Amino acid sequence: MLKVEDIVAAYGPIVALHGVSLEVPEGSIVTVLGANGAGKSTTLRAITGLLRPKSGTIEFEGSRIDRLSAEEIVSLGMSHIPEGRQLFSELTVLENLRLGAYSRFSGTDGGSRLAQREDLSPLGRLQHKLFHAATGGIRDVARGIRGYRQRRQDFEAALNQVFDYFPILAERKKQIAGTLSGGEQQMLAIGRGLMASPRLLLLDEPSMGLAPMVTREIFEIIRAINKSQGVTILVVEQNANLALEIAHYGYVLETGRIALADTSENLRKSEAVQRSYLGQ
Amino acid sequence: MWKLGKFSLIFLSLAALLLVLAVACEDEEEGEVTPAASPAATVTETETPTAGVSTGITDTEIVLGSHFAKSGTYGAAFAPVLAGTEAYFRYVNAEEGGVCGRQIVFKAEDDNYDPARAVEVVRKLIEEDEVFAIVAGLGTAAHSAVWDRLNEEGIPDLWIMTGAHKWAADPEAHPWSVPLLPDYFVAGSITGQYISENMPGKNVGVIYQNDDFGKDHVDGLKDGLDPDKNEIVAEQSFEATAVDIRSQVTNLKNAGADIVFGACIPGHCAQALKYAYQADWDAQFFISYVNSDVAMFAYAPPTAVEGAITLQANKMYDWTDDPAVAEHHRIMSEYGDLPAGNYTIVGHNAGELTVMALRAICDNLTREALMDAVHTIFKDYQGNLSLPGVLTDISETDHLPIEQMRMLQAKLVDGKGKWEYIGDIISFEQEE
Amino acid sequence: MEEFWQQVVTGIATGSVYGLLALAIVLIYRSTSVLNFAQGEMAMLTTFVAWSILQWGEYWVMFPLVLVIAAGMGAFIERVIIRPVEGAPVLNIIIVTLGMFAILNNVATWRWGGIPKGFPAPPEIEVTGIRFMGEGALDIGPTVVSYHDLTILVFAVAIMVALYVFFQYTPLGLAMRATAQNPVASRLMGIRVGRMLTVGWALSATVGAVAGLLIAPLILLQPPMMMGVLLFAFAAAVLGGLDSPVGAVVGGLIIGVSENLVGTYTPKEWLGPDMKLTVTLLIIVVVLLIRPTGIFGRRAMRRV
Amino acid sequence: MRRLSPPPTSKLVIFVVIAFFLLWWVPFSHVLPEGFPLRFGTYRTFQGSMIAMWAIVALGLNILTGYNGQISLGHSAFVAIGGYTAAILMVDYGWPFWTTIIIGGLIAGGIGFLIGVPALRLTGPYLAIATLGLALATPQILKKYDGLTHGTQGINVRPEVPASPDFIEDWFGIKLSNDEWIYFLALFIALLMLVLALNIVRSRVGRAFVAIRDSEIAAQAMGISVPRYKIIAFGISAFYGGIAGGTYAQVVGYVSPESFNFLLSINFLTTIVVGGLASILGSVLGATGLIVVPELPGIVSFIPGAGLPDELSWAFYGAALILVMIFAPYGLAGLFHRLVRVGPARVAGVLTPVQGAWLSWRERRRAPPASPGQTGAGSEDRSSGDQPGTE
Repeated sequence: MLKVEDIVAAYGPIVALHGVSLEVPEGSIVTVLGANGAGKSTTLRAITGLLRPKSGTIEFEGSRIDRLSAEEIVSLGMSHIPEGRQLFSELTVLENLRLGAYSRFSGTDGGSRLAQREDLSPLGRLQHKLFHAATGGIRDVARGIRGYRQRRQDFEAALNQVFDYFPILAERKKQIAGTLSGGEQQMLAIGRGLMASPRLLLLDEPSMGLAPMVTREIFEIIRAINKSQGVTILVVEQNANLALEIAHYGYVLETGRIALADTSENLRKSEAVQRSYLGQ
Repeated sequence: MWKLGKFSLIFLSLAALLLVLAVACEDEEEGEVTPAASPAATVTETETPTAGVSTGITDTEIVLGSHFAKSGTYGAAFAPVLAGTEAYFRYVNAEEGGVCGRQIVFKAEDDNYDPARAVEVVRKLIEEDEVFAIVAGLGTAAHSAVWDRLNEEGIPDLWIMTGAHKWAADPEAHPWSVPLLPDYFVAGSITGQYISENMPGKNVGVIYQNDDFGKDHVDGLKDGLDPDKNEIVAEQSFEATAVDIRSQVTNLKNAGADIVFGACIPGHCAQALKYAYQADWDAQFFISYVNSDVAMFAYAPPTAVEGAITLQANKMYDWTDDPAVAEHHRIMSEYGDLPAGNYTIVGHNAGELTVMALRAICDNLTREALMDAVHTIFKDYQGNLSLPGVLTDISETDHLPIEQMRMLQAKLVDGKGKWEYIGDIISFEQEE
Repeated sequence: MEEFWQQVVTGIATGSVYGLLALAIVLIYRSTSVLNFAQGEMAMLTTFVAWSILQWGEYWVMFPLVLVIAAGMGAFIERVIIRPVEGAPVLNIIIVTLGMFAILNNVATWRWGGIPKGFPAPPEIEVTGIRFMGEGALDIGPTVVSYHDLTILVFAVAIMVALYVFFQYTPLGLAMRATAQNPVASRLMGIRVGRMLTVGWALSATVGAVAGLLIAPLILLQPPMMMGVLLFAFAAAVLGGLDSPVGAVVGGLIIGVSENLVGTYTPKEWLGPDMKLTVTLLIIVVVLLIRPTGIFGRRAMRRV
Repeated sequence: MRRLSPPPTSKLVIFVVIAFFLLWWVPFSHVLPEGFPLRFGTYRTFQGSMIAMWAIVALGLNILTGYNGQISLGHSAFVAIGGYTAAILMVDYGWPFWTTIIIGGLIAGGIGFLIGVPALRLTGPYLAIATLGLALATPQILKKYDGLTHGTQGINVRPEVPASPDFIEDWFGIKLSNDEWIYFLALFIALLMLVLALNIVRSRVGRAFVAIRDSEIAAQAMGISVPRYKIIAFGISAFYGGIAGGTYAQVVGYVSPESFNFLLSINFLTTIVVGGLASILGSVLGATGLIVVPELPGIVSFIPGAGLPDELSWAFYGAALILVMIFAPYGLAGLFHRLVRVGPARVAGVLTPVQGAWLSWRERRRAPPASPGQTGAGSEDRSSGDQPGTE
């Protein structure tokens, strides 16, 4: 489903990824382990286009996405739940969830745009872009009127599902997100990610700053999401124990390079992993 | 805490050194290069009678300068004054072959109404462009910052384009400065006289802009009003940047004013007139002479302006039957950057008086001679563009050029507004 | 008492003028956290454009046309001038808006000249016997209110309500609020952050254009016309809370009314109308000391 | 996380730049032969004095805004206080000019301290507008209490401005003109204030200012009393404004309510941002730029076809502001720093300022957008690039 090949990424002069490759098969949970600063978050940022890789390719469901913008990439069916959650802390819980479903409302049509962009000449692409810009608003309105009821139903369904996973969010609907507890914020972040009904969910350190009990709860839910809905999940973690428990495959990232790649069972047995990440 | 470091000490000593160095250099060039470096030098220069020709005069040119607000926030409203003067000089150059066989070069520098910038540009005009005289400098604050300098250096400072009372108040201290606009104080005083003569017993309410324009007007009004005949029942001020002055108008109404004296510019005056009309308040409005323009009827509905009284010393630009005004229209359309208006007439007038004074001294083009001419030829002079009977009067002891004005009232003719004379010319009485 | 109500009513009329432009300021502040010093000049320029259109067109033909032009101008300014400094420190962007102030003011002077022009109020409309807009005034007990004042107040309140609904209940409004708060997370939601900023500027310019069209009949159309209004609009926006449309209008009304009351009821010898601006500003500062982010402003989150 | 770690512009560099400007502006540039490019007319003496005056304000405002992070749009008020104090004391009471400047500075500084207290509660745009209120109220107050301030007529200081003292004549045998004498006076004051500013920003106090700007919470954790230092910053800054006002009174020779309107405040802010925030060098460059830029259209007009209509000079100024902000986000000082860093040889030959600006622009376009939560990553390279930093 997702195929990352040999990407190099840098913040200005500082190279953070020296050619990372990984693969996420459809329906699986894949985890990327690594110490602080190993490049885990950078990998996710590169995948969702927040950071443009200097070289290498990224394919999502068979098409190249490494030259697209973040907005386009996420509307292809990928949700990125970033490090530190990045909630809209001054908005309410419900507003955060509405924003999660924004791509449904805005009708950002990433797919068609993507398909047409590749085969056009630069000039043609420019024309295409101008045409889009000029007609986008009108089309949005037209589509908005046509599909309103359908999308409304989709939205309600997604919302109910999120509330099923996280009943606490339903209770706190009207509360300002910044006032939630850490665990609730993480739940909201995941819930917000789910509102777009993604096929691929990218999770960045869901355990960060949470109590062990809460962390375990959240990981159970992640597993449930994968199982019951078939959402593919790529989770980046420092807590290797938990991550390997729920994941099918795992990668170990060290200073911007993939050091190990195997099934999670094998990784759990691997001495190197036990020594450095499982604390045994 | 703040100990002076090594570098700081070097700094200071170098600064001192520079001072010394500069002074030393000054010594060398004093004699040879600059004639205009110090006031003393300038004065000696003008005094040396090199065939009666002065700084700013060459065989082919007479260079005049002006400081003006051309761009900037408040600048543009008075641009027509400058356009009038420029157009007149161009006309003289083109159709009359200039003055004294020389072309007039008129350099107007933008000072943005800022006193500091005014000093800067006037210095530039004096020292770099070496102008013969400053003509039509605009803005009270801006000109206040430069007129002492002009008087110290003995540079004619003609036709100052603001009506502040101080320009003409002390001709001995400022012998080189002569204003041209009707003095705000004089205009206020004349209005006061008119009120006391024609409407005794009525209460006067005053609304004024909170600056020298407004305050000089109010002081003038108090000078002209006869306290036995009319009482001032309320004074209300507003800032030049005020958005809405209706609150102040309401206060005048509540104070029982029958007459409103408005020292305001068109925007605010129009607002006041409109509001009084809407509120059915039939007070008699007297508004400052800067409003005596047909444009007033476009700013407020003619029915609202009707009856308001203003005053004028110059002919108005829409009196195109008058040959002088018609000529002005021709000059503006052929040589001017802006269409004719009351302000361009003022500018034209300044140009015309300058040219007259220059023509009188062709054989002796010096600054002193120019001032002598200004002091002698404009004694009871009837200007082409002044109202008939309004005489310009300037002498060594009297720098107040305009001491007579005539009242105008807004009349409605076929639904259109029109300013018409009422009464006779009224003279400002210096001491009562 | 009659005098008091007169002053309050005139104050409300003036205050809605401030509130109208303050709404435009709030719109840009919400999307870019920038005080737009060119807001008044943008409104002034569109009003001049309106004046030119009025030379050959009807008022109600001109009105929507000018709004569209204004939106285009706002979007253009964001794209061409603001976009290159996006992400720069706020002070830098403020300086850019000051630069725009100079350019717009100067261009208007150069193109249309500095002599004031009269500008018409929206013409009269009658709906089911009730009269809206137009010239003339309405007697209301102690004082009169001109139809034009009512128009301004109605427009200010209507725009305020519309903006409130827009921000609170529409996806686009929500997306704009999100963008202002957290651009990165917004991108992860699929929100085109750049487009949101463009929309914010376009909207703001449109509201500003309405303000210009309605203010010009009151104070004449001329390049410096918005200077005074802008300063009071800033004060109104700050008093109400810079991110609140409701605050903008309420702030404007409070300033308008308190200005008049200060001018009328303080001792004339040492305060009075001469000092009404000063006292009003002092009141604003006192309010801010009690509520540092304005009356309706959200308490700023402290960034560590 | 915006740590300003690049090497501060060395004192030597600051000195060289300032010395250059001094030499450029001193009144004897007209000794140079006719037609020499840097030959200036004597009226530049006055401009030099104005630059000195502007530099003083800019130094003070930069301490407040650049180093301490508090925005003030009210500095015209402090300049007015200094200017009026000097003018009133000289004209009405006949005090010697130098005492009036110092007293003006002290009074303005005292009022600055007082205003610093309520300013503690306000931040960002709220502080900016509240201080703008101060600037708006000042002319009104000056007009209202005319018994003291002479009201709308203003005060003419020029007759009281001292002429070149005798000792110069005794020592060098020449007499400076008034303007030249005032120029050296203003320059001397400006240099004193510059040295003072350098020492302030490099002292413990200056470091506390910067720590508070970067993070109040972190500063508090380090044991810095945030309120105290914020008030001190306001006081110092206002003191600079007052001194500049006293200088203004001498240089321009006239003070009036209209001389100190709020536009002046806005220009002050522009000066420091265009010159370079948190940069002593930037304050001086900004002050120079402010005086010189309005003349550029005139200078350009010598080139045939490049002339700009006079009426558009303000638009030109606006465009210049915008371009500086786009191409040199850290101001002229940042640009200067970048050029110096690249190496004098390349500066002289290959790398023109335009190229430098282009490079900085391109670099910025490439960097990912900075965001509140992520400033560490995307903007790191920029802040180490041409940020002048604390010096």
